[in-house]
Amino acid sequence: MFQLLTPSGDLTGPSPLDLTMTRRLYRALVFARTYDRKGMSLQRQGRLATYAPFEGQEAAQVGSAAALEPDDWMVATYRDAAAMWMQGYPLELLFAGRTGDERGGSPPDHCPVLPPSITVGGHMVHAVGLAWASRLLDERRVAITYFGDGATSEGDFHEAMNFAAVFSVPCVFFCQNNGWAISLPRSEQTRSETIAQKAIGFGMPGVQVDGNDLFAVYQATSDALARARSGGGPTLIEAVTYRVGPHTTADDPGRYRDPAEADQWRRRDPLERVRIFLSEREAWTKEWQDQIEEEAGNEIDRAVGLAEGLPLPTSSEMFEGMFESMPAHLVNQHDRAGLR
Amino acid sequence: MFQLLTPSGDLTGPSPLDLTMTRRLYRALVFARTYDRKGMSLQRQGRLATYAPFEGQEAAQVGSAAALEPDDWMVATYRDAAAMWMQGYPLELLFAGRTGDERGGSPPDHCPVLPPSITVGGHMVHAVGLAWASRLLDERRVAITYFGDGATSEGDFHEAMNFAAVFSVPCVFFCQNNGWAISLPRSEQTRSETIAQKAIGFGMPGVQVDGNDLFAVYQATSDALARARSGGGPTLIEAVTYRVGPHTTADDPGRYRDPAEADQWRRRDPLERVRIFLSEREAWTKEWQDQIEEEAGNEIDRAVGLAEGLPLPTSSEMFEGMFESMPAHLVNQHDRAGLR
Amino acid sequence: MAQALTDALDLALAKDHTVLVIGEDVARTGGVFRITDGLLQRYGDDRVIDTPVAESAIIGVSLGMAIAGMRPVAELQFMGFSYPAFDQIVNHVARIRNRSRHRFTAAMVIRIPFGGGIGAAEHHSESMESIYAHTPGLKVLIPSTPYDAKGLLLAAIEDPDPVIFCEPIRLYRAVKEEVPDGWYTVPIGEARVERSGTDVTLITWGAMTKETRGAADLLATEGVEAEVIDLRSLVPLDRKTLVGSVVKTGRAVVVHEAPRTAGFGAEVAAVLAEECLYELTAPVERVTGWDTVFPLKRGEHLYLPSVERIAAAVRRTLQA
Amino acid sequence: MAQALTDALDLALAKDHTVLVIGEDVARTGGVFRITDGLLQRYGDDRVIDTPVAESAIIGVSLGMAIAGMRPVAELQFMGFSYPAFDQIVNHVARIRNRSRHRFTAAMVIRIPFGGGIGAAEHHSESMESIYAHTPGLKVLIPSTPYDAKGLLLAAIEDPDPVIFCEPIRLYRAVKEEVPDGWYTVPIGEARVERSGTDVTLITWGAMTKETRGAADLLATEGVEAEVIDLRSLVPLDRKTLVGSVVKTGRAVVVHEAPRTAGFGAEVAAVLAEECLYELTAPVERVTGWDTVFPLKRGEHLYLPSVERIAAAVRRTLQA
Ligand SMILES: Cc1ncc(C[n+]2csc(CCOP(=O)(O)OP(=O)(O)O)c2C)c(N)n1
Ligand SMILES: Cc1ncc(C[n+]2csc(CCOP(=O)(O)OP(=O)(O)O)c2C)c(N)n1
Ligand SMILES: [Mg+2]
Ligand SMILES: [Mg+2]
Repeated sequence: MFQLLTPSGDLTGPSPLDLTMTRRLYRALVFARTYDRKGMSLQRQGRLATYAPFEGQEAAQVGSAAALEPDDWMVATYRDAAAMWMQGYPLELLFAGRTGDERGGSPPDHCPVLPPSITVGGHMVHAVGLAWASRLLDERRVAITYFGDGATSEGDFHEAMNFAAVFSVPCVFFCQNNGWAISLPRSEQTRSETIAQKAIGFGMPGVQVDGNDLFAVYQATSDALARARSGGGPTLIEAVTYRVGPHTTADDPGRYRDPAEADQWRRRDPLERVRIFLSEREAWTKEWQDQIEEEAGNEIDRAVGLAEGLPLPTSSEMFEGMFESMPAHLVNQHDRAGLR
Repeated sequence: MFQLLTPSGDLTGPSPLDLTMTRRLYRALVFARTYDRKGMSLQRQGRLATYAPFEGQEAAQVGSAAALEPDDWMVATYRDAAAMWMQGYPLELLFAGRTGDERGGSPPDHCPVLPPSITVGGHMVHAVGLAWASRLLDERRVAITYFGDGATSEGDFHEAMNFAAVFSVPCVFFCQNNGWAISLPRSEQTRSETIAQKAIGFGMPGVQVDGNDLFAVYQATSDALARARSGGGPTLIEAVTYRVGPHTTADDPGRYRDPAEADQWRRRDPLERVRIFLSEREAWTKEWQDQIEEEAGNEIDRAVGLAEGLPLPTSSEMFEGMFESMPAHLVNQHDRAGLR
Repeated sequence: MAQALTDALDLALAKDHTVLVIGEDVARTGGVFRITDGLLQRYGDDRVIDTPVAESAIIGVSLGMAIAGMRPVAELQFMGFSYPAFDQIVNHVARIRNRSRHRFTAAMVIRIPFGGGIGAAEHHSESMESIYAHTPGLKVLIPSTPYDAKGLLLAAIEDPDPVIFCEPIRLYRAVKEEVPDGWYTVPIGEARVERSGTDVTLITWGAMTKETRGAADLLATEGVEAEVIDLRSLVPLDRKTLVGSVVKTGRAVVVHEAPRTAGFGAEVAAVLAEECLYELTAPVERVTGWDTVFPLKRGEHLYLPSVERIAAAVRRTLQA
Repeated sequence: MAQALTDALDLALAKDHTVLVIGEDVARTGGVFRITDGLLQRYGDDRVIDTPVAESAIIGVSLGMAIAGMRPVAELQFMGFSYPAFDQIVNHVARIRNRSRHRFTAAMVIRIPFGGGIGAAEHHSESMESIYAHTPGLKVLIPSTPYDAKGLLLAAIEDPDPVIFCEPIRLYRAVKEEVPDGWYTVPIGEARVERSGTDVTLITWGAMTKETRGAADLLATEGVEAEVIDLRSLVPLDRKTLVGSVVKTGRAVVVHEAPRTAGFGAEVAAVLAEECLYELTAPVERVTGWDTVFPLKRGEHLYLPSVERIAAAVRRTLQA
């Protein structure tokens, strides 16, 4: 398993990031965690619909997304808010989506990120199509798709990987192996030792990295992106990490796993090792930590305010959402809806 | 690639079959080829619906099926008549199916063979279920499923392989890589060097054999069956062979491949090498060849006669076919159908 | 209703060793809705099986098991996740009997929680029962009471043919009712008269039975006696009860949550237009979900037929 | 009709560099029915693409391309093989616009040869158009003449939303007709009056237009003037033409090849029962395929609606 930064903050290889960049990304990690905890607490207060926390997976998302060009396509899931935010998806829209509002799925024009996929496995083929189109349109854009260990059991994962390899499209398959598919442990999802080795069956390079290691994730993703951009085709990256929280706020991990397991992984926290790395280099102080936490808090509160400030959706939006121009039967139904 | 008998009939390893058994299977190969050529000519005369020939693949089907126990389940495709016949599927029903008669899909009770799958890829999961049930019911039956190189592109192949491995069911995945999925060559279906290596992604053993080598196919299948029967789980076998004829009688290979390719493969004919092997051991004579060809011809003509002798299906059979007992709406429709 | 379904599964597992429960998260967690809660502990992981996330395999493998003599009760977590298994359901589960002319059969049940109203995420509020009703070879059952839930599920498990068993999510915990202990079945293909009346017939199924009953009660306060029919079984359809009631009342309103166009309400209206046109004194109204994607939490109220919408339709029908 | 479809694709590929053709065996062999014949040679393998056998990927990848600005015309070889792609079609193609509130769209066409009558193998004779008509977010078109085939396909390719384009296999080579060269479109959502009459309205689409027309001609010899309407577009549905005709004739018979229960004929009957009940002087008959699996070659005649069956239904309607 590829690793550059140990849980205790020691480098085992050359860091791909200078100190400034490392500080920038540490700040992003703090943002991500603040966002995630806010999501959990808002849901508990009934202000969000079901929420799927990603605590423990921040480095996998931030490290990989940091390696992207601003116009690279991203197709991710319900658990990838940090990656989406890194690629320009507005915080307030991420929250809006979680309140149960379609408008949360509509990022600004410059943001090349699809709304999060709720179905498991079905979205990877879309990334393959985006990547393929980029080549047909002579763009240099790469498409990256995020998915979990569980998603690799779906037939669509297989078809997406195969099309990507056969047509050699610029696509990066980024799997966050967080150990669980709801209640099913990784070991019972597939008998293959690693998820990375699934690439072999497609004649595609596959690499397994420490998903809690910001540097390793950044490095592996940069390499895959470079290969894709230079016409080298797709790559499968398995980022080994862990979902320390519940599957969603509706889930009770106590039913299927030993709390000790999560504690184990808390000791491999993706933020802490970067903090140690920075502080050992006089690039981290408690003051700065307090400052960025406060900034994150304010920024996130602002976003929550905007999301909650959205007026209730109207039936016009519902009917107009279906087609570019409303066919007669929808106009008709819209009228009836008016009279309830 | 595992091989025991070269195209020129030389052994490169110990034969898994004694002479008597080899003669029996050679006879089966001749039967298979006679059946296949009959199928082509009958279709050309308009006596069968579309026909999918398997010339060139006889050893793959006969050699693998010969290794089965009589009660082992078989789930195969439209191109696997020889394998199905080996496992007890009546010739007349194989023909009946090809005339376009549902009764061809209804083998006798003792025959553990499902009707041929027309959809590509969807049937492998059924074999996994049959194998799983065999374990749950404490039977020692193994399920073998036949499919082509093209079928490995379907998501259902992936899901079937994964379930088989995860639940370690007694199932053998037998892929006849005949080089083509209609007009798409193997090389453009997947970038993996072999199909056998696709097993790696499932933590399953995979083996590539010369599909035109009766002995190698028999050996590899026997090994896989033995492992499955002893609780060792599933195996993927890639039998490398070639479809020397068209995809079906509706297909024109001239549109997509060089005839020279087929000629190449005719020189690697699966029957000829066994014939040489036998004759070098005084176990083959022209007389015997004529005799078994005649027997095959007669047996097959008899079967064709039976198939063509079937009265036209009635609407009662059509309506009764849907459920164990006909619900009111079908009774009603059946009555109307009566009055046309 | 949840408890009644659990009872049914428990009884079936206890009675018949060929019955097994299979699906995503059905064992350890007892399913997203806890319908299979406790069964793993009682019957072991050979018969209560957590699978990888692969709906097509869940159904296709269950079919293989059924062919070999098992009686799988497969769960798909939400109707929106039944689509990856659509090919297996339509091309194989529904057809193996006919393809093999009774030699191989699919005595299996596919349980699918369906319908909206709980503010769930996209794909979690689908009502596409009519696509299964349109598929030859399937039976389609939809209980709306705990009593029917248990009795129909046991009937489905006993049935020699495949059954799509749609469970209204909104009713899992909404309706409480004492159900008999022990094994009993509700006959497949018989509608239930939820409320009898003489002025108009309201035909519905699933969670909408609640709103429809509500509308009937509201209308009663206006002196309108509506007959409410809960179909319970879309295939086979109980035309006798359906047509009989409309012949009596002369007016019909069909209510369902699914999108309007080609929803099962169309079939009901078509049956009435065929079989009792002359008895109809008013156009057959359909109160349905709109031909839009089911909205997310904040917009659900814009989509779901309400007591008021149903009552309004009935009033139009009565004035016609 | 085959040639008209090829013309349309040729024109579209020539006119718009974002248009591409993708599917199984569409390039080298020009497709099972040769509809894409010659396009590979003319436009190259970047725009006429043979894919591996994986329907879900064909549709899902096409959607990705469409989101990025391409206009894929995907071919699924037979309707029975569209089911593995059902999840992509229903959960993603039909929904991306709404999910992203117009930020991402799916301007793409899914061509699906459908229907029986050519003695094909199992799964090759399906008519499940109503499952797509029931899916919010899709348009469903079905041409029955070469002129409409070309004009509707070009309209579908121009359309900013996803179109399920169902091609009646039986008509590919059956009907010959000169079609205009060059680009023209047939407006989506307008039915076509195949034959005008005053005594009864026959509503149909696809290959059944042929038998229905045949029945109308037969009935003419008996002095019955039937109006024959070819819907051409199931979604959006041309209610005006439909209802207008039935208001005129007072009688309606719907004809389709698909299974009866919850087929699109039910929607047509339901619309009539809603919008012109009082003008109906006879029950709305449905002449359809039965609720059985489509039979293999030797049994096809048992299933397909025939001129005689249609005529008999009309006579019943007239006697009613
Ligand atoms: C097609 C489909 N099937 C089932 C589900 C229900 N479901 C939601 S998340 C999930 C587990 C996914 O696990 P994984 O891919 O590892 O992602 P994670 O949740 O761990 O991030 C399941 C089964 C779904 N959303 N879509
Ligand atoms: C689901 C599905 N998609 C497409 C088809 C059409 N089709 C029939 S055979 C075939 C190629 C299959 O190739 P392969 O698996 O290699 O088997 P072979 O025909 O070579 O024996 C295709 C695409 C089908 N029958 N089923
Ligand atoms: Mg996971
Ligand atoms: Mg092949």
